[in-house]
Amino acid sequence: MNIRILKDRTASGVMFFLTVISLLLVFVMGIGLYLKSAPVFEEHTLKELLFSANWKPMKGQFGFLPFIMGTIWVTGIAVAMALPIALLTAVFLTEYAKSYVRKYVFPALDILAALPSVIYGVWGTLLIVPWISNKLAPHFVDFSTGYTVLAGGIVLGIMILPLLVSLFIEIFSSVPAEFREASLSLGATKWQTTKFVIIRKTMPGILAAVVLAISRALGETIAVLMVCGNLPEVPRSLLDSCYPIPALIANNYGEMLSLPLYEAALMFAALILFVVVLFFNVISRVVLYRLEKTFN
Amino acid sequence: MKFFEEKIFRFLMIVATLVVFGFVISIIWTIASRGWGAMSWDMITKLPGGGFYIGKEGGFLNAIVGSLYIVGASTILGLLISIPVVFYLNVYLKKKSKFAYIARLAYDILFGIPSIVYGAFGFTIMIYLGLRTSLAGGIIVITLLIIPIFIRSMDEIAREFPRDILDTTYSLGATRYESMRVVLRQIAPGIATATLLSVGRAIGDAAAVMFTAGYTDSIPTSLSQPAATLPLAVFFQLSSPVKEVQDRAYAAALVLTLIVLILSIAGRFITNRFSKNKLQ
Amino acid sequence: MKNFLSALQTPSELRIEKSGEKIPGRKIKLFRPDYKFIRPEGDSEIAVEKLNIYIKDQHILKDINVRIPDKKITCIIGPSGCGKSTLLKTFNRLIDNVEGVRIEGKVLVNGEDIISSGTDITSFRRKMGLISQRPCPLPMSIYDNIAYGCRIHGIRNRRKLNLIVEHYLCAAGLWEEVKDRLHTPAVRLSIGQQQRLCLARSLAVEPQFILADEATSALDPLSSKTIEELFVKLKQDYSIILVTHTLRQALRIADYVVFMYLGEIIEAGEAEQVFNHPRHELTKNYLSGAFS
Amino acid sequence: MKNFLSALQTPSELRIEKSGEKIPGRKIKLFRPDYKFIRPEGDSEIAVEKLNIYIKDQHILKDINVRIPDKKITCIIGPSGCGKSTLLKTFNRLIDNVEGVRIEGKVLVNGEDIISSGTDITSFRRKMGLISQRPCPLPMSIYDNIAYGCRIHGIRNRRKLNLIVEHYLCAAGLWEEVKDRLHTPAVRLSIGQQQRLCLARSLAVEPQFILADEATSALDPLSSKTIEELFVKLKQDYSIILVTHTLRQALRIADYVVFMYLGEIIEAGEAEQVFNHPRHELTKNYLSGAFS
Amino acid sequence: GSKANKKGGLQGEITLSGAFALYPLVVKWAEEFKKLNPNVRIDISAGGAGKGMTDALAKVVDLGMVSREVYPPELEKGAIGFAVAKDAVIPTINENNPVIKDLLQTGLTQEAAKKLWITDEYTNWEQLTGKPGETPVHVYTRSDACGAAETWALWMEKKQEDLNGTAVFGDPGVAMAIQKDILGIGLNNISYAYDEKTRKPNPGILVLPLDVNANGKIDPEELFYDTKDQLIQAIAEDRYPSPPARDLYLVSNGIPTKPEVIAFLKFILTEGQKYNVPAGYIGLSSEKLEKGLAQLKQ
Ligand SMILES: Nc1ncnc2c1ncn2[C@@H]1O[C@H](COP(=O)(O)OP(=O)(O)OP(=O)(O)O)[C@@H](O)[C@H]1O
Ligand SMILES: Nc1ncnc2c1ncn2[C@@H]1O[C@H](COP(=O)(O)OP(=O)(O)OP(=O)(O)O)[C@@H](O)[C@H]1O
Ligand SMILES: [Mg+2]
Ligand SMILES: [Mg+2]
Repeated sequence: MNIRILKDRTASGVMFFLTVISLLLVFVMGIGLYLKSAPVFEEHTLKELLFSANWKPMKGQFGFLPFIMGTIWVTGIAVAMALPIALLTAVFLTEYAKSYVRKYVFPALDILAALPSVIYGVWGTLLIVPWISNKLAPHFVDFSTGYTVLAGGIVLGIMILPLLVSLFIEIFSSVPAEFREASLSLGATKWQTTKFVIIRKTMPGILAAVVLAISRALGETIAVLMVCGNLPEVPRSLLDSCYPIPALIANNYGEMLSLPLYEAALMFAALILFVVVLFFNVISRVVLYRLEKTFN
Repeated sequence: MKFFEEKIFRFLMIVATLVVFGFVISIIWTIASRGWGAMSWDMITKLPGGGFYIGKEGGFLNAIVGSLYIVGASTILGLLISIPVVFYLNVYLKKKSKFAYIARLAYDILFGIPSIVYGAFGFTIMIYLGLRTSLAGGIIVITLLIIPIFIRSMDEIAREFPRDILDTTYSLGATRYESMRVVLRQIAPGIATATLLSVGRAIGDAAAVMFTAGYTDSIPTSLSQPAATLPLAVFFQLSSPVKEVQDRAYAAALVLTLIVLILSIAGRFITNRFSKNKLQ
Repeated sequence: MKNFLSALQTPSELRIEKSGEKIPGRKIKLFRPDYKFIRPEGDSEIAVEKLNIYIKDQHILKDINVRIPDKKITCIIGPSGCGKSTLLKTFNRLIDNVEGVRIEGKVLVNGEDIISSGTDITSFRRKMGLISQRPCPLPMSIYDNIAYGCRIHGIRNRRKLNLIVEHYLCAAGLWEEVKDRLHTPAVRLSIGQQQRLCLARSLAVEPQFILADEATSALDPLSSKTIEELFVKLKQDYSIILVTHTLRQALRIADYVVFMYLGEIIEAGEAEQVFNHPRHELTKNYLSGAFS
Repeated sequence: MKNFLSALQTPSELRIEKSGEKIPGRKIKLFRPDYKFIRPEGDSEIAVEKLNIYIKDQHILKDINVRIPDKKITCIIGPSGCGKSTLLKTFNRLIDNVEGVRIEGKVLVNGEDIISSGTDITSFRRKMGLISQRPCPLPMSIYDNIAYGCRIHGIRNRRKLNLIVEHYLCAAGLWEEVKDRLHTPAVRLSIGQQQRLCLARSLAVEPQFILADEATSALDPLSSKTIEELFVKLKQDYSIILVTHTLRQALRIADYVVFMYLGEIIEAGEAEQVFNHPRHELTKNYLSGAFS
Repeated sequence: GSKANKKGGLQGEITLSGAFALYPLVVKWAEEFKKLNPNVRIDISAGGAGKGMTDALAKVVDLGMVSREVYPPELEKGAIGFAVAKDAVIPTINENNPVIKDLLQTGLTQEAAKKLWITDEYTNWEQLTGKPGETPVHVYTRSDACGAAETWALWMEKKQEDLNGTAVFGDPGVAMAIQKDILGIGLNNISYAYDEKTRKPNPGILVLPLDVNANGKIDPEELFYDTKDQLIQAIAEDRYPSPPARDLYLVSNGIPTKPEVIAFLKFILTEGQKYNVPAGYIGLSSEKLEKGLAQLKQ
């Protein structure tokens, strides 16, 4: 056999191996989390764990509802805030902006992407929390400390912005210039070209990027826990405190991992998150599949 | 009407871009204004002295070096693992391959797992094997953490890769392995973006390294010694009661930001040179 | 040098022919009687004065001076790489989007300088219907490709759109081939079909000028002929600028010919004059080489 | 019907001509004397038996049976969308990459069935040098575009590569135009230049067959002629299959002609026979329509 | 044991990991210890109390740094805690609190604290002072699992998870919240309530005195919050109750056997104590020190 073919086969084998290995990580994680959280299962029913709001781990009461709701709220706000901003920014940078503008904005985005969560958290506590407490909340409620769902959502939104913008920019700029020329020649404005051609062409990519960003948001930890109030109660409004799952794990794991039952409960929280992410991804894929059918 | 729409959206876009820029400036200003005072040569050239944590002499060179070690090693490892995977998914497998479908799903899930869980996982395994916190542990866990980021963000970009180019290389008798070079050239900016995203996550993550790399005042001389990292330095010093130490946390954050800035500019510069041949 | 007049066919001759129907089973349906091309208003003349274009300090177009007459078919001919596409792109300002371009000089469309003036570029581009050299179907269905331009210009009525789509697909000789799969993605068409689709798409927005960059390069002779007939028909109302490599095509339908060479315009004039009595040595050589 | 024989020029006639040098200042440098085309070994014959191709349940190629002779120029003609490109893509198995394709039947290259057998597809594809209809420069410099194929086939010597690049760019008539900017990105070429680049790139890997899908569609007559001459020269050693819409080109250089229509092969035979005494009514009509 | 007496003769390696809260102090001890025993390597790595505990139990490290009580399940696994320093949690309020005068006179009883943090019975400041009026009270607690909140809860015989109120991240976070909210009441480690230099409470913050004997008013002997030094004195002398004062531990799995580890612990329990106060901690009372040394000898 030819040496080049051999190379190709070898490469194929190695790549396949790497892919499988990296895939295995998911299964190892999933099974590991399940095994680690087994002690909680043994003592409680799933229904109790998921739908009870009673969180007294030292007394053996584990109700995860507040955390699940907290996660959903914060993630929802973050995505609702970041998505339009990211889309508009990416469109501006790829379709409208001169190249020197890009030169300045790209490093800014990189910084945004690379700052440690702690910094976002600090920034949130120094700026966002007081703003909500002093400026925003008084319009709606008597008093709010500012450590709220909203603060968590805003900070988290800003954290996923760079991911979204970077991916969108890459995806948009992979659209051949010919498409733009074709549309512009017909007398379409730039925005129309973007709306009907570019976004349409890249729709699957955009959706996939959003899914990634949501996954990322679901798992983001430190920054959120510093600003969201961490109250294990189901939030009822944007100005309530909440307690997302990653914050729960991060807050307690370092201190409590030497207590088996507590650790199991935290691992169960991670398992919930795992399942939520899985569930969400599967759903989004079904939607994506439908969309792709209609778009292409 | 359409011009009205055009104007509105143009306006919104500029606002959005300014908002993003505003966030960056606001965050950097917050850090810089508090960290600049504590910034000095000592900070980045000295190890912490005995009284460093009550505001006395020393610097956080240990954290800088530790972070660079971990980020450097895990980025290289991550690239080595994820580029082949991305290539496999996009070139070797058919576009509608079931395996690729499942793989992408799996990476998305990994993407959503909080870093603390990676840390916990790594820690559990290390305890099981009787290993201490170490540089190696940190590198491995951070590598695992950023692999999904690498793979999925590169993959999203590679999927938009024009198929004509692949067909062309095949026509020339290239094996799939050999067309890798061409694919690489075309998606080079995408790799840069993915790398910067991953480096950002790697350099900024405190939770995963807390359990696996630990935090210590000395610079590790081997893979089996614990290592400090900048985000942990920030995290830890922020909680100090002493104002000087808190300010040093901001100084550490400032250093981190500068490192990122340098990496980003260098990365963009290199890929710009790489991608001048890119198809438009 | 041979006499080219013998090969020259006047457009009127062509108009009578119905070559498309000579092959049984491949009847090309012509225009729908109930939908007419809309006559653009006013003059449509392009005058280029001292146009110089540089891309990244390369001098691509050199001191171009030319007048494109109203309601005529103007063919631009010249060797590959001489700057024909660049010139067309300048006419509808798509050249602006090229990285590192520098434009000097004037392009007067109906007396207005489109380079310097703050013309509203969008509606201007619509007026200059450019059909680009490499066919590029938009990422949507065949139907939507045609309807796209109409929709962005405000036509939403479904019945009207149906009419337009059918009309222009017929005009481009594509209707029969695609009428059963109007709602499948346009990228699945063969290259020649794509080219005709792009032509139909450009016509559907009813431009004032038609700038066709080798609009028949991927077409077989019969389809080409359909397009040629279409152009001849359209020139009653539109000014048409055609870049073509098929000199016989130019010979058949051009009223006015521009010969470019290495970024310069060597000769421009009435088709008959240029083909039969070329003034410039280069033109002479080019034509004789090409027809030999 | 006219008599086409008068228009038919034998390749030998062409070989003597040096049309490229007739325009002063545009000397096309021909092959470098110190680098020869490499003669592929053995026979090279393609036989297609009962080939049927379906894409997403659409029947694209219908019961194709044809023999492509060795060391001849075979022209495939037919209206746009009839399946010519699909057939060429089947010959080098690029069709495999199309979503939802189903292939039935046999394609024998040198007696070996390439559809079913586990032939090593890579070196096989190299043997079938396909020049695709839409020119697609690789994202690298002009030089690297040509050198790419050689590099992957093991030629690393810098001097040798330089020689090859120059040789093939000359052969495709592009050398003069690009020799000063060999290291600029290939995407910046004009479409015609890109087309010639792709041709040169395909030749540079020294295939056994040349499958050219409208290799001159974006070229002016002179550049086309250079390519035609090249093909005529190459057919001493290679089997060449050419898809073309320019019937005159087929007339000039084809030894063997295949006429396709709506996915079927209507007629195939010696060029002279097909052009002058077409057996099938459809062919007759097509040719007469095309040449009118 | 015998080798330990020869100065500088000691060799080996001591590894520690655990709570960030103890890290600066242990680093200081290690530095001083190494001056006496230059051939001993000390590896300290921070990462959280639970991690220190787990590492110690898994014998991955010699000593775990733990900034909370050692829980029964951990004791069962063989954890032995050596108290090495003391710290205290105090209730903090804003100095511009509208009823500040009354508050400073009545103080905070254990009962009242329960009604604030546990049962939510108290929603007005006046319920504390017994005066008429309805000034709402904003109760703060810590959001991160931490020794401070745990100890505070322990004072009320509860766990941290039982504390109600707005949870804020970190000690500085609570201090900042109190500085900003004139109606707030929170809990802080003493270092965060007092300024290191002036030894007075931080600007904007006052310490709410504990009414230890629950007689409804602050007696002169219960008033020791003016300066940090006064308070430290009171804590060291156990005039301030414990909890909310708390011990910080170094934990090992079983009694340490490595001579260098024993020597290090001995050093901490003797000479080492003098570094506590400069580092922001409180020294242990001599009985506790005796007890620790006795534990070591077993
Ligand atoms: N991916 C695809 N899916 C569905 N139909 C396709 C696809 N590719 C090609 N076709 C159809 O198959 C037929 C033959 O296409 P092919 O590209 O082979 O035509 P062609 O003879 O090369 O035409 P042209 O001269 O215009 O290039 C066309 O009708 C085309 O619409
Ligand atoms: N973006 C660019 N950067 C640099 N040079 C360019 C660029 N685009 C075109 N050119 C050069 O400008 C010249 C004219 O290009 P143009 O596309 O106008 O040629 P053309 O006459 O249309 O040729 P063809 O018939 O091959 O399409 C060519 O030599 C080409 O290489
Ligand atoms: Mg062109
Ligand atoms: Mg084709």
